[in-house]
Amino acid sequence: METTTKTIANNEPLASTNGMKPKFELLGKKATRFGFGEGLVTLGERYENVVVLGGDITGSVMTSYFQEKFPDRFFSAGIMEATATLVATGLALSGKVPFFASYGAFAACRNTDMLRISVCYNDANVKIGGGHAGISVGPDGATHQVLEEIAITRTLPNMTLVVPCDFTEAKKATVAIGEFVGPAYIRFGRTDTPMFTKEDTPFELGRAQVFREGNDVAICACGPMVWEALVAAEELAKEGIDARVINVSTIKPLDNATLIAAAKECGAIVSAEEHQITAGLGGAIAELLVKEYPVPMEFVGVHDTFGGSGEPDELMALFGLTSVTIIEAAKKVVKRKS
Amino acid sequence: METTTKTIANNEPLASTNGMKPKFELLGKKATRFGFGEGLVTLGERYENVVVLGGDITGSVMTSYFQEKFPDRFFSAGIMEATATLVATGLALSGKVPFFASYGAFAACRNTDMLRISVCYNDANVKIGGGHAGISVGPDGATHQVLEEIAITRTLPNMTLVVPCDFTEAKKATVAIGEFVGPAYIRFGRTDTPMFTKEDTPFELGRAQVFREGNDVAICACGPMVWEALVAAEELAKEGIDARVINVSTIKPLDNATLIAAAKECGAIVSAEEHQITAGLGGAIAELLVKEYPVPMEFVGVHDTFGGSGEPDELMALFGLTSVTIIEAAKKVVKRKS
Amino acid sequence: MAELKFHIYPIESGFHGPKRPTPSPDLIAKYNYANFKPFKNSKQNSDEYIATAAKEIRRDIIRSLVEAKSGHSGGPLGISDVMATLYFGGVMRYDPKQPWMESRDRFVLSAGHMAPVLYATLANAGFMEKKELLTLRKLNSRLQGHPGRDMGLPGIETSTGSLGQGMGIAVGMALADKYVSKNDHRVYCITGDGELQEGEIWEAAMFASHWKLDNLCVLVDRNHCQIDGRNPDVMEVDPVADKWKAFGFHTIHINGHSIPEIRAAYAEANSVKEKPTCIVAETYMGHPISFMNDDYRWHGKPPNKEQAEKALAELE
Amino acid sequence: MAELKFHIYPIESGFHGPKRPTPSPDLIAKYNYANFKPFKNSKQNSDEYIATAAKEIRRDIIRSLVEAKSGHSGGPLGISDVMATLYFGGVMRYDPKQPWMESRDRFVLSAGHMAPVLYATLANAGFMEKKELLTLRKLNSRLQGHPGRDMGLPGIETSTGSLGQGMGIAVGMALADKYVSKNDHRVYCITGDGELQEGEIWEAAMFASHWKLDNLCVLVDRNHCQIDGRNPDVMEVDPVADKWKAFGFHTIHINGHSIPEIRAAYAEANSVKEKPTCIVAETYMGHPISFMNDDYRWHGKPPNKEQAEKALAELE
Ligand SMILES: Cc1ncc(C[n+]2csc(CCOP(=O)(O)OP(=O)(O)O)c2C)c(N)n1
Ligand SMILES: Cc1ncc(C[n+]2csc(CCOP(=O)(O)OP(=O)(O)O)c2C)c(N)n1
Ligand SMILES: [Mg+2]
Ligand SMILES: [Mg+2]
Repeated sequence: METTTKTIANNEPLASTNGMKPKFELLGKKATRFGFGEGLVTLGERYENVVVLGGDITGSVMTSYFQEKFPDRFFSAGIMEATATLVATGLALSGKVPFFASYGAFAACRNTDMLRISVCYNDANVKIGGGHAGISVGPDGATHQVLEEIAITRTLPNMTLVVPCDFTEAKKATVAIGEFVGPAYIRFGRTDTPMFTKEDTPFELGRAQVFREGNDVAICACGPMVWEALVAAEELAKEGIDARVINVSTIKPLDNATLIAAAKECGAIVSAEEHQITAGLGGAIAELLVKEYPVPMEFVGVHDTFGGSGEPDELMALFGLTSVTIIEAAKKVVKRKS
Repeated sequence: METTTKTIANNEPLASTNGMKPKFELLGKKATRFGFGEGLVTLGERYENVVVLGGDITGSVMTSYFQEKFPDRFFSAGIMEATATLVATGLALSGKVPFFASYGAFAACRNTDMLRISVCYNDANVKIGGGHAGISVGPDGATHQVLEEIAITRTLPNMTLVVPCDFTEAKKATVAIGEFVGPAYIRFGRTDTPMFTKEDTPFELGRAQVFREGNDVAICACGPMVWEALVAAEELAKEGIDARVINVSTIKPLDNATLIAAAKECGAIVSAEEHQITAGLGGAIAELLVKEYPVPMEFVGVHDTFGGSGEPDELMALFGLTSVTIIEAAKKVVKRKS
Repeated sequence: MAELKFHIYPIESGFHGPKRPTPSPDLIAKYNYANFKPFKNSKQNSDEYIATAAKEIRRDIIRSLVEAKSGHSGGPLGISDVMATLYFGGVMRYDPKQPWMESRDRFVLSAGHMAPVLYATLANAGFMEKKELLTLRKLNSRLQGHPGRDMGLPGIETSTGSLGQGMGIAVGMALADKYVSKNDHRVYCITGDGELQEGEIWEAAMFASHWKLDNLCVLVDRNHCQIDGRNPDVMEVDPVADKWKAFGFHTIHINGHSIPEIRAAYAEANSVKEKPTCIVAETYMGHPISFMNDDYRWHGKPPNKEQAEKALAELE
Repeated sequence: MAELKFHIYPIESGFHGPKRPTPSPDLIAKYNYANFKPFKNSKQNSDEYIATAAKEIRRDIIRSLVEAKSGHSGGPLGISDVMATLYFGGVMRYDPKQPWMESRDRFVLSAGHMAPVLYATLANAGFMEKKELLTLRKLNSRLQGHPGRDMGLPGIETSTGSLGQGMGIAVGMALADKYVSKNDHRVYCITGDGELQEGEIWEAAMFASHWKLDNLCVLVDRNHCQIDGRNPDVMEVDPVADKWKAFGFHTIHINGHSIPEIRAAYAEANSVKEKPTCIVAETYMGHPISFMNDDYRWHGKPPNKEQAEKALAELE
């Protein structure tokens, strides 16, 4: 049996930036879940052994796209996230490339033991889509707003974790984890969020991308917070603070080289994620910094509380998941530079 | 209805050390699980509404002690860790103080969604005992060696997380979380490990304790790694490195004051835990450091891999969970001080 | 020996801004919510009285959902007759003036997405002012999209919303009551039929029968629907009653829209000893709204303005 | 359309030091492991041949456990007749020379703690040298305390050890085979009876019957024991067969120590269409060792030297 050619980029040293200076503009709004749905269809078209398990919310996490096009390779798994994960493992151990998607609240927490033992310890080629991530789900409230699964999934050995920043990247990331061999988790959202990357915007599994140059502070963000970071950077520029914006779409394995370069060249870091500030993207970066190059850092995220009902925008504002908070954090951390 | 008097110590500023200079000596060896078992009996004797749920390994996680003394308040829950956690929630919401214990692999991972939603979001007064933690379980192998649950439990809002360093502290910690109101998780081990604290060694929920003075580097450890840290410190002293040893028995909430003081006064930190170096105790400290006082840090723990069968001592050596590794890390981090 | 006393109810640790949302006076007037008198709970109440309450619960579900602009219509409407019977047929013991009194029976809505029917029932029983229903799913409302104990709403015993968890909590409450407190409270739990696909239901069922929890009564909302379609198209759950029987439950199969049958089933459950009871209640999702009835596509949608008016007209 | 090809077997990503442990020559000589000839797998094999294999499996379980000084005796001994029939009665299709050949049947030991019987069976079938059994549970052995796929031992389809998970994996394999690969491999899975307390078993059962996985055959080791005691004292699982029936399985109840009954049950399972099969095999934990038989205290203990000698003598 052959091995696929695609593997994750090693963490080789890189130039501090990739030379690209994409100018981002708002291209519209579309939820990342649609990118996931479309990416699955692309995979389905390319590979006959890609299969999808439904978790009784196929129309919400957009596995319905795949179901419509490839009904023979779609399997409804009812409401049993733990077992869907195990069935996916069995499929993977039989040479299939199974995706299972549900709300991240249930696709990462209801099946944690299964992810740990059956998927990761087996190193089984299982792909999990964790939808409706973060508080931007809105009125469904705290039970459905998962803010802990970056911590959970990145702690598991053998796991790859991707959090795409917009619709277009979500599509690329979905195809990428499908073509990559090994356990992978992709996090996406329900609400329409800014679309700003294009087909030719660089994306590579395992690589953080510098989306904006700057040497005063590096804002390292994932998911919809990347757009907020870009907005914040423009505001900061007006006040003379030149912020680098890094899209950390792969959280595990972390692109150490790009992040260490940012620490060295900017001397201050802000993390921004729609997740607890505990043990998430910010935590991953903090671990790297103190090990390699300790600089001051501020964390934008949810501060160790549960969410609640409300409109997505209201909630994002209330929990401080906006460019406003990023700006404050950036100013604060710049002041802390010694 | 009244509220209990006991709550977690606030993170008020503290003197950098608590003035105590306990001289630790090896008092013997005994697994922390026995401390848990004895602590439960103490609670049972003190409070009629403390109840225990068994998870079909009562003789291993020592809930059998409680069962023998208080058979009417012990309830066998078979092998269903998720539901045992939910039943505990129902008991807590009815005014009982339920403990459920099993292997940490199953008491933190099989029931993660239940811990998140039913226990923590409910803020239910449920106590979870996660036994057989780390690779020191030995020959049972990777499935039973949990190295991820510090990350999982500390990320949950409302959760208190305690990792006692030895038998005696395990007993105190068990009583303490029983008398404290709110969700709590206590981690303990299966293998006999050094006993070195005494009845009068300071222990307080929410407080890290300085077990050895020193200003060249602070070794922050939990569980059986605290003893290894003390051993390492003696060795380091011979080479002129004066290491502070901090027993971080409460990992959530973290005793920020004691740890920041250590960063300021020692300028370098080593974390040591029988856990993945991802998102665990080291991660918690790293997050604090970059936010408050960035200094170089080294991580002693398991490096993002699964364990395996073997004798506990063999495994601890193979995975670098010994004083030897701590010494190396301490030397390395001291060199990194600027 | 002492009891370790601690504060259980009400809690208000939930996320919230400075104040609760308040519905506009116009809206309160529109639904005549200012002059509302709660229904009474009594075994003496006639079936008609309960049916009236059920109708009012359904109206309130429609009203709260159309104002929320999101939320679940189908399940809540389908289970309204059961809820009305539980709360107004003298089945459950409770006192809206002392919502946390020790001697109450407990209610757990394991199918947390059916929250609108729970809120509507609680309002009609006098646990809150009825106008609060109009704050459903709004920022900082006590009426969270799924029941949130953190908001401190009287009558909400536990947060639910992650399917399959409420049932285990109900079992724990029944265990506490029967073996530790040694009271005679009963615990009522409602699950969906799609929810039966979660293994925790069967774990909890096994636990309940092992511990002979005759103070526990589970009711399955057997509407044959879930989000993606009808159960057999998504994941077959039949034979439902056989499953519960094999898991040690006394099992009763009823028409979940017949108030006399619901009453009789709960009475029967009350008389069973040494076994928990499961009532399998055949219902229609969205019942009885003409354009919703038995249609799974109404699982998670609110009515729009027009649809709400039509539904309210049908509920005159 | 292409197939996304990837490397599945064997993997060796597991933790390991520079080399595998090797048993001492003395030990190998003691058990006469150097001159061992594997048993053959054939439908033509007599019941006696299979019984001989079962006895040798049991001897190997004892030998490996006494050398390991930790591990599970009870379950493995109890299920040896079933394992011998599966592997030597022509029930399962496999080739120890091509352990990963595409057309093999799959075996999943969901009750991962029964690993010693799996290793002993594989060794007796020729998947590995028999002396490797003496490395059970040692540092870097391919014979992990619970099956670890990361060690790359031929015949280990999946890691197990967290109860209730293997069954779902087996279901996934059966699904892959029936609907995607469209082959006719069969998937065999063994679970404990205590393991039935995990809800994932019932989720997987529901899934398997929904998808009509007639290529799946689950066998429950019905030894009425688990760690803390006999099942009814820890958590009642009866009526076991009724549960599987209610979850849509064709159910067969047999004496798990009768080789003819085991053979007949597997043959029957083979002929069932559109339904998965569950064989409830009544066994005794620790069977037939006089001082272990039907005693739950032998669930997780190895024999000491004396006990091992006694047991081996009984197995002459
Ligand atoms: C653990 C979990 N998985 C998935 C969901 C998403 N979800 C909410 S309701 C629902 C369908 C439930 O079906 P049923 O219990 O029959 O309720 P009904 O549709 O009849 O109201 C699903 C899948 C959830 N809330 N919890
Ligand atoms: C999820 C999980 N919980 C707990 C355990 C610990 N454990 C190992 S075997 C066992 C008892 C299993 O009983 P049964 O399935 O009847 O096997 P038998 O004792 O008969 O061999 C338990 C509780 C485990 N391995 N996995
Ligand atoms: Mg339904
Ligand atoms: Mg058994």
